[in-house]
Amino acid sequence: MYQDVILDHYKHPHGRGLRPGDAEVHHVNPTCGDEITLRVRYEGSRIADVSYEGQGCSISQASASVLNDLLVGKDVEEAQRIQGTFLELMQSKGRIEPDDAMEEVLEDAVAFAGVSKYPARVKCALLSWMAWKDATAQALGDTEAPASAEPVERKTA
Amino acid sequence: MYQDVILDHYKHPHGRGLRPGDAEVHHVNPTCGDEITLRVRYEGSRIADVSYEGQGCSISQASASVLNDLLVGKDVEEAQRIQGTFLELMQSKGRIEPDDAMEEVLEDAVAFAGVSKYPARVKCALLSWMAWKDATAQALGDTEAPASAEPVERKTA
Amino acid sequence: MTDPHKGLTGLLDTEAIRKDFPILDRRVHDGKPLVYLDNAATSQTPRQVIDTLSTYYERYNANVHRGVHVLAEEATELYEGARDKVAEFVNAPSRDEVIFTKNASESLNLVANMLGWADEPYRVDRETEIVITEMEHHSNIVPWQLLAQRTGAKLKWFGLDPADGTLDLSNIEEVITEKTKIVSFVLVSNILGTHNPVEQIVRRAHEVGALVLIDASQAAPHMPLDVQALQADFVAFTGHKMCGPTGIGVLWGRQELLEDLPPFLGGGEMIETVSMHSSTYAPAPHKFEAGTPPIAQAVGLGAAVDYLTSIGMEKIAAHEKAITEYAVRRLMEVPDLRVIGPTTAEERGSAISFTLGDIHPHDVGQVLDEQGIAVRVGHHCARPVCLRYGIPATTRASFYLYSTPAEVDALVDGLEHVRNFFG
Amino acid sequence: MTDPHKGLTGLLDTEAIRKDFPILDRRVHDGKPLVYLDNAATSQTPRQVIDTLSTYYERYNANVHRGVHVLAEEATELYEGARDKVAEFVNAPSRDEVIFTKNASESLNLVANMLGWADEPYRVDRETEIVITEMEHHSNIVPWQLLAQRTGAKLKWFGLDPADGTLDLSNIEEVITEKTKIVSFVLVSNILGTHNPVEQIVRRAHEVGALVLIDASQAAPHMPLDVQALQADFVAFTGHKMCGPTGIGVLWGRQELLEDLPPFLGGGEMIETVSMHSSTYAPAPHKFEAGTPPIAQAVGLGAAVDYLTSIGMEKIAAHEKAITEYAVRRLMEVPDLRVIGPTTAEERGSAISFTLGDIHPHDVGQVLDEQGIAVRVGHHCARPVCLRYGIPATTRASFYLYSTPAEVDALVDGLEHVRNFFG
Ligand SMILES: Cc1ncc(COP(=O)(O)O)c(C=O)c1O
Ligand SMILES: Cc1ncc(COP(=O)(O)O)c(C=O)c1O
Repeated sequence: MYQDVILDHYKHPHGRGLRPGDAEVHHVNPTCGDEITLRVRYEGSRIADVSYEGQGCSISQASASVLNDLLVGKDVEEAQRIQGTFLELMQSKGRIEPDDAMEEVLEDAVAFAGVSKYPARVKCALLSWMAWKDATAQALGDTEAPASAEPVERKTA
Repeated sequence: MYQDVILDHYKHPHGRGLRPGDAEVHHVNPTCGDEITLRVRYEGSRIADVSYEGQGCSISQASASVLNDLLVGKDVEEAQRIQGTFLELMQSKGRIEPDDAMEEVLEDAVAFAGVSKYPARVKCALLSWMAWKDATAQALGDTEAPASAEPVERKTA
Repeated sequence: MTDPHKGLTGLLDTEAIRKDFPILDRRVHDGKPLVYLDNAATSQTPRQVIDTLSTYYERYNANVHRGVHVLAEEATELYEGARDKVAEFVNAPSRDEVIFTKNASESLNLVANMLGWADEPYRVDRETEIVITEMEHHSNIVPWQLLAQRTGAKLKWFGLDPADGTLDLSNIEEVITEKTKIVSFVLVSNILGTHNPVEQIVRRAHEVGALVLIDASQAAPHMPLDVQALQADFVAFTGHKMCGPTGIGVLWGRQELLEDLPPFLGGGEMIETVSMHSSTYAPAPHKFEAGTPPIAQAVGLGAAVDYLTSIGMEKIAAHEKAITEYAVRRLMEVPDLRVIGPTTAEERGSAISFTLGDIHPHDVGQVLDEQGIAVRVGHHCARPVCLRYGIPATTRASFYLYSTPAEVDALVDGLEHVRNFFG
Repeated sequence: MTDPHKGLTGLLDTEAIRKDFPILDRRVHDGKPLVYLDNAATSQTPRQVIDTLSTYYERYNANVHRGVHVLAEEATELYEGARDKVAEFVNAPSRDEVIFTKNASESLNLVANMLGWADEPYRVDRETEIVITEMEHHSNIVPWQLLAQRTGAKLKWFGLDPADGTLDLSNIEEVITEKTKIVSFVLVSNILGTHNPVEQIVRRAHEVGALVLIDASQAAPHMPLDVQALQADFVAFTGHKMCGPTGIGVLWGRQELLEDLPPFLGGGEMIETVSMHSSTYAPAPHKFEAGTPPIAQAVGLGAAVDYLTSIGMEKIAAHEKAITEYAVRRLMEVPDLRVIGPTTAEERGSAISFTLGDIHPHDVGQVLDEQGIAVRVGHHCARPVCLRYGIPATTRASFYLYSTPAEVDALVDGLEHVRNFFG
């Protein structure tokens, strides 16, 4: 399960650190204590930044790094499609062998296919993705209100 | 376990029926519903009568009949010794093979030796004996009060 | 000689089935073949289940959930796989609605306790009423008596008509009222064999907003069970009566309810996060499974469900119906024998209680046992039924998928012997 | 090369013992021998226990108590015989003080619930206090949180000194007061390994008239346990950690208390007489065993107790002490490894928690698993301990009578590999 790609992202995470955003969430995996604080910044419907801080296992940390790679710069609709595909892969219990089409969508994230065989670790891989989904709902829900210079800070435990 | 002696007592119980007494008790075996109402009448420390009514299995009914045979006419101390011996036999889990000495004390009651191998039935065999013990305690406790012509009626469930 | 079993249809191939049950080869009392007619108390265990248990301990044993090693993952998969099997067996809409307990009694107590600690609208308190019936097993009486005592709620019940062993529902509108929070009743009585009219009771209960708990302990082993068709809110049953191991029971409950209702036992596995100051709970079913669950026993129950399904619950029901019909008919021929409960094979389970003249059930059971015939005697944990019939106890013969007409004959012959013995 | 195991004394003949445990021959991940170091989660099951279970189902299976047929009598004798064995194993003054539950969690909840429903002087209510410790297993925290919430009682606890993993008892007089009704604490911690000072706590508790419940889940499997010497009022433990089956736990309680305290679960077996209006209860232990008990599992636990006794609890304790001493020493040599808990082998159990630099325990456990080494990672159902140490989780290796120094070596080598892998 520890593909080199995963270890690389773990050791050299992309986009780590908290930068200004439109919404912030804090997610915890209570069974193992993994934590992430994640902010999203939108420019219209385009993801301008996903920044994060957290602690946890290599899987949860690498997954956040991969997420940053994949989603920053994308339109929210496309990002949601990517998130959906990643979720499908992770819930496949090792039964999906990613094909070229999937690799096109998920890029480095296909390396997590092996993780889906380990039920105890799937939650780790999904932690940042669930946080991103939640932050996006908050950020885009808030665009109706006048845009504020300060990032909205919300916590979800 | 169904010795002829036991079946005889069951079919032709001795001393059955309620007659006047110094104390009356009602005992129930809650697990199988066996019931007995039993009266004792003392003349001084001598057991003048043990009378009873009840419903239950052959073992509990025969045991009451044997009790009546054995205890009526005896002094209370001797009766208690007999009761003690019977209790010992019934709690022996089939390990006591009654010898002549025991047979001298228990007479027909030695036929219950086989019952002691059946834990579920030991309580049946002891029902009347426990009722007698209880009634005796009441009757003799009451001798301090002026003797009354009416039997004392107490119920213990 | 005419074949007494002629005309019996729908019987299973018991010769083959009995080979799966090692205990049925046992001989008792100096070599008499065992005639096991105490299935309502507990069923026997097929080789398939015994082997599953052994294999579990020999190859997969580990504590479930959260482990990252192979054994823990395999044990978790087996345990959760058993949940899938049980969910399918009772046609549960979701596997998360299946809670493993230690027996049906725990399942029933679990509901009683959840309702005692629940918030509105489920809460049972001094303003509210609980409804049961007079033919319940003690395990569906005492938990409600305790709940009533402890909350001040009023305990009410449907009476029993001794004429035919059915519930008297004539006053259903007075028994189940706007105050009723829960109606808990047995699907098939373990003492009478009566199969109760679910639909009528459920309709009235839901009309007044009460929850319904069905005790299916004597149903799940013997007929297809469909919790959705029953329309109940909770269904309880027990593993050891359906070819499973001891130490495992099931509570099925509707998902929304399991989400809303508070936990019962606290401990490992049932939490989401714990601090010294407060804790939050895992989603159902885990919320109701505190501590290391009966893992091997759940896996064994899964194997039992596979076994029963491979034979077919419809076929098992048909087999038992044929045996029960035959048994009722033959028993009614025994002089002085009185069946306590319905005397038809329609709408009844395969447990048949009876009295035999004045002979006390203890004596009946003991003399049958001497002939190798195992029946149960007593009040069968349903003493109110005995009180209603004015009898101290009954003798009960109860059948299962491996029971044969020849065993019914052995019982009838045995009863003749009992009569002669005490005659 | 010098033998690294030289000087280890008191070791058992593990070569012989391991033959009793079929699972220890298992190979995982393409043929790697299993190194099972997750014994604090659950122990493995010897052939003797597995065979006892099979034999039970093949020859004796029946519902216990009140049956008049052979199987019912034999099953009852086996079940009650297991109670005798357990009573002797913990030196209980009376067999009637041994209650069979489904696991330690149920045992602990049972006490909490009894006290919640008890009359004076035992009753826990809003005027009273409950005392636990910060190193309890969730199963000895959540039941008391629930009881406190539901009764209004105040929950207090002894803190933990992270320096050496022991309880801070400096304020014992303020924590245990005249208001305290119950003090419940763990004898040996499952996460830290700490062996707690029973005498001091019991003395203070009894001084103020509080009851004492000891969670011996991690003690009963590993050392001679004498409930009389402990002087506690209740002692809880669990079968699956002591070579027994899953689905069985024990609560020992002092007879007078069991007589005085109210029942918890209601149902069959726990009653004396039932009418629709009210019921009376059987004497202990039956009062606390509602429904069909985990019969086969109790019998299996009896076989486990026989097995452990045949080896000798003193000897098992000595073996584990030697292994633990060696393991602590070897682990402390691993760079960046920090033992969470006592770092001596004196006064500690054989569960050793540690962190390894910044490497998350999930990763440690997973990479060890790939080498066939089964450890547990996480908060071990003792999250408050992790909070206190400011760590999300630990890796825990835990030993038993079949553990060998070579397995310790495998663990240490495995950890080296983990460090290189993530280094
Ligand atoms: C210290 C301690 N207490 C209680 C428990 C709970 O035991 P069980 O899960 O068998 O209920 C455990 C084990 O999980 C434990 O280690
Ligand atoms: C109708 C009914 N309900 C409940 C129970 C209780 O089941 P258990 O003893 O397995 O808890 C039984 C069996 O004893 C039963 O027959």
